[in-house]
Amino acid sequence: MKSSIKPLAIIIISIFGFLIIISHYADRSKLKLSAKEIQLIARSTNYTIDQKKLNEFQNPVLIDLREPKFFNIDHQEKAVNIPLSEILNEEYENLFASETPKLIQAHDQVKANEAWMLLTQLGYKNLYVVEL
Amino acid sequence: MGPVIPVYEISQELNFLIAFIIGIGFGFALEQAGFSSSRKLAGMFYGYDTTVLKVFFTAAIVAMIGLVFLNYFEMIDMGIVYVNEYYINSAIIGGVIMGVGFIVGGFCPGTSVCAAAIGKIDAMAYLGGSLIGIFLFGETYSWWEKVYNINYLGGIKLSTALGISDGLMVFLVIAAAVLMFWVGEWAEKKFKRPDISKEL
Amino acid sequence: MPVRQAGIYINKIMSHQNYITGKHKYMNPYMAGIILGLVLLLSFYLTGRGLGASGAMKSVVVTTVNTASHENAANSHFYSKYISDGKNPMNSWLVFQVLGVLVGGFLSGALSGRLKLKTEHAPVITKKRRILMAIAGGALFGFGSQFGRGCTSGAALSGMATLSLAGFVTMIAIFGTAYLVAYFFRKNWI
Amino acid sequence: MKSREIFSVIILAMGLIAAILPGRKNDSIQLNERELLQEMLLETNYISVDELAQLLISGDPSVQLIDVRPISEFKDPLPRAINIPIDSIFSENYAYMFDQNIMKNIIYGLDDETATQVWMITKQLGYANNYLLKGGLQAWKKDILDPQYPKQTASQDEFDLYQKRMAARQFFTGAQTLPKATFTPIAPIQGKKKKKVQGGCS
Repeated sequence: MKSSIKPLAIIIISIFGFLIIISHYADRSKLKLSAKEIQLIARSTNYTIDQKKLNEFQNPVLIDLREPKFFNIDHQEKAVNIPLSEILNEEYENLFASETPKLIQAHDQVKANEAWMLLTQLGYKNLYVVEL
Repeated sequence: MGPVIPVYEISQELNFLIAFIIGIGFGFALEQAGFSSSRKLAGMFYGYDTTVLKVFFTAAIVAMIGLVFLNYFEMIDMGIVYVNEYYINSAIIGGVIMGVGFIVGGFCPGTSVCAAAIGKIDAMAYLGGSLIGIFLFGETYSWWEKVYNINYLGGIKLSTALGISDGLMVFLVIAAAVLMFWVGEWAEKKFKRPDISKEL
Repeated sequence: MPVRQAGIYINKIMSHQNYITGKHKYMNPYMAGIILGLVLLLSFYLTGRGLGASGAMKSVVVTTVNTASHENAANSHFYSKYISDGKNPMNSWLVFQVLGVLVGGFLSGALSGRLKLKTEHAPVITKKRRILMAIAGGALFGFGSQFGRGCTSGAALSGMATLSLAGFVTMIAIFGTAYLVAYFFRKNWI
Repeated sequence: MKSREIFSVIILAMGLIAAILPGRKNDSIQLNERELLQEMLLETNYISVDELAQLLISGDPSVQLIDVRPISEFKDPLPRAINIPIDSIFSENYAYMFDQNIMKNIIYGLDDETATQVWMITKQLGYANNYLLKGGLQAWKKDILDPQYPKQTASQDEFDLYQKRMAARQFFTGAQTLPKATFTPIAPIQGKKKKKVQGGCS
């Protein structure tokens, strides 16, 4: 009996292992906060700041989430252009992870707020949304 | 992320096909373990054969550990996995009746299906009997309805009830099971019945 | 009796022939337990629910009652749960799973040479008594499984795997009672 | 060693690892960050006040407006809106409102901030049929209830839009002059929880 069991066990285990590996790589989420945690944080922090108070920050980075074509027509001095569709790109990771205050600006408030939520859930700190 | 079928909303037909395949695995494992023999099953209560104890607890432990690890590696959403709902009275009364049924009939529904598949006539009788039992319950349901539905605690976990983590609970269950395996093997020697064991 | 002759014929060709080893020994219980555990885990991973058996039998009963008298079934609080909005109770996950158990058990029996029509009982009791006891036990277990919302596989095994309190309680109730009353039924088994 | 002893040692070791592993919180997050970003970029997830006015005028019964302002600030809601304050979106009474597949939920607040938070949370939990009203109640008041007459130099489109907004304004302000007592938010419909698994022997 033993001889027939070994291949069977190997088949079952390998099918299972295959499933595990597939799902492991398919959707591993980098979101660090749960839905309830982000709700709490979003409620308790006041992340929206007025245009006039921009000067209160020391060496802020102004991040403009609009598409490049709008950015090129007109943008604020020293602003960095990171289109919303590219904010998860690796090249910006260092920027978001740095300690400097990061001020987010977008075409409309909805997009800026969403970007704040997403970046906060990824564990980045010192993010603010500029009120238009 | 698992569980695959509810999360990815897989079609009914594929769901049933998977049910069938899982059932084949279930039946195969039960039969190979010897659960198709009523005297082997009953042996557990007289100590001469503790296969049931070993298989039952090994299976539960493997699944338990597997679920803890799957959960840890974020491969399964334990919020979706079904946790049996606990109605204090009905679980205990039902369990007691099932216990008597187990020792009288020598099977439980799953093993009787498996035994009937290999031609055990007593298992077929048992299957017929359980249909009668379910019918009786259905017909007299109005008598039990109140007892059946009181003291509802919801899908509560033992670890939650004791206030410890799932992992620690799994460890405690394993420790208890290892102890039981040891007792089981000791009992098999003490209450040895070579005449029965040879027949099975 | 033709049935009896057919049975003898089947026994003649199927018994004492293991197509793998020529023996009919059971698997090592721990190994079988691991396989059963993996099947259970696979079931949780794929469907989010454990295994079960009595639910399929309930589907059979509900279907029978419904066919015999739809009105009766629709009025009963118990049956109406399973036939509301034109649902077919046979179209359930557990029914297909139990069909799989039949096939799986048969395959395993065939591979290990255990296909044989027989009634198992202790030498001191008669075959008729064993069959009657099996029916009585089945009826008790069927009744209890509905009362306790699941049998050994659905409530105790799957319930224990998810660490559910109901699973542990049901398991202790089943095996505890069985141990307590085992003495009175020892003649049936040893 | 006997096989049972080896087996016991192995399962005990596994159990020990399981006991030491930190338990993961069950947050039920369904989407990963890339999928979430995709949803954010999808324009069909948003609805403008003009589109909302159209929907309400056409009387689409599947539209469910959800006002996420705190109870203390809940006044002058949009027609047929129900109030689910952001702090109680996870409570038993309201959670199922977001996770259902019957109604089209349109989430709004006074401005974009709170509504966006709620919408992001429902999205990452994998709930379908939740939409965000752009601009919130402020935009609604400004554009629909008090539309500005366009400048003389404006294009034809802007005049058309103004026409439409004036028509909508008539519709909504006319409805609002009815006695207040007739306003009753519709009772929440129990949505089907699609992800709950049936189990055991039932």
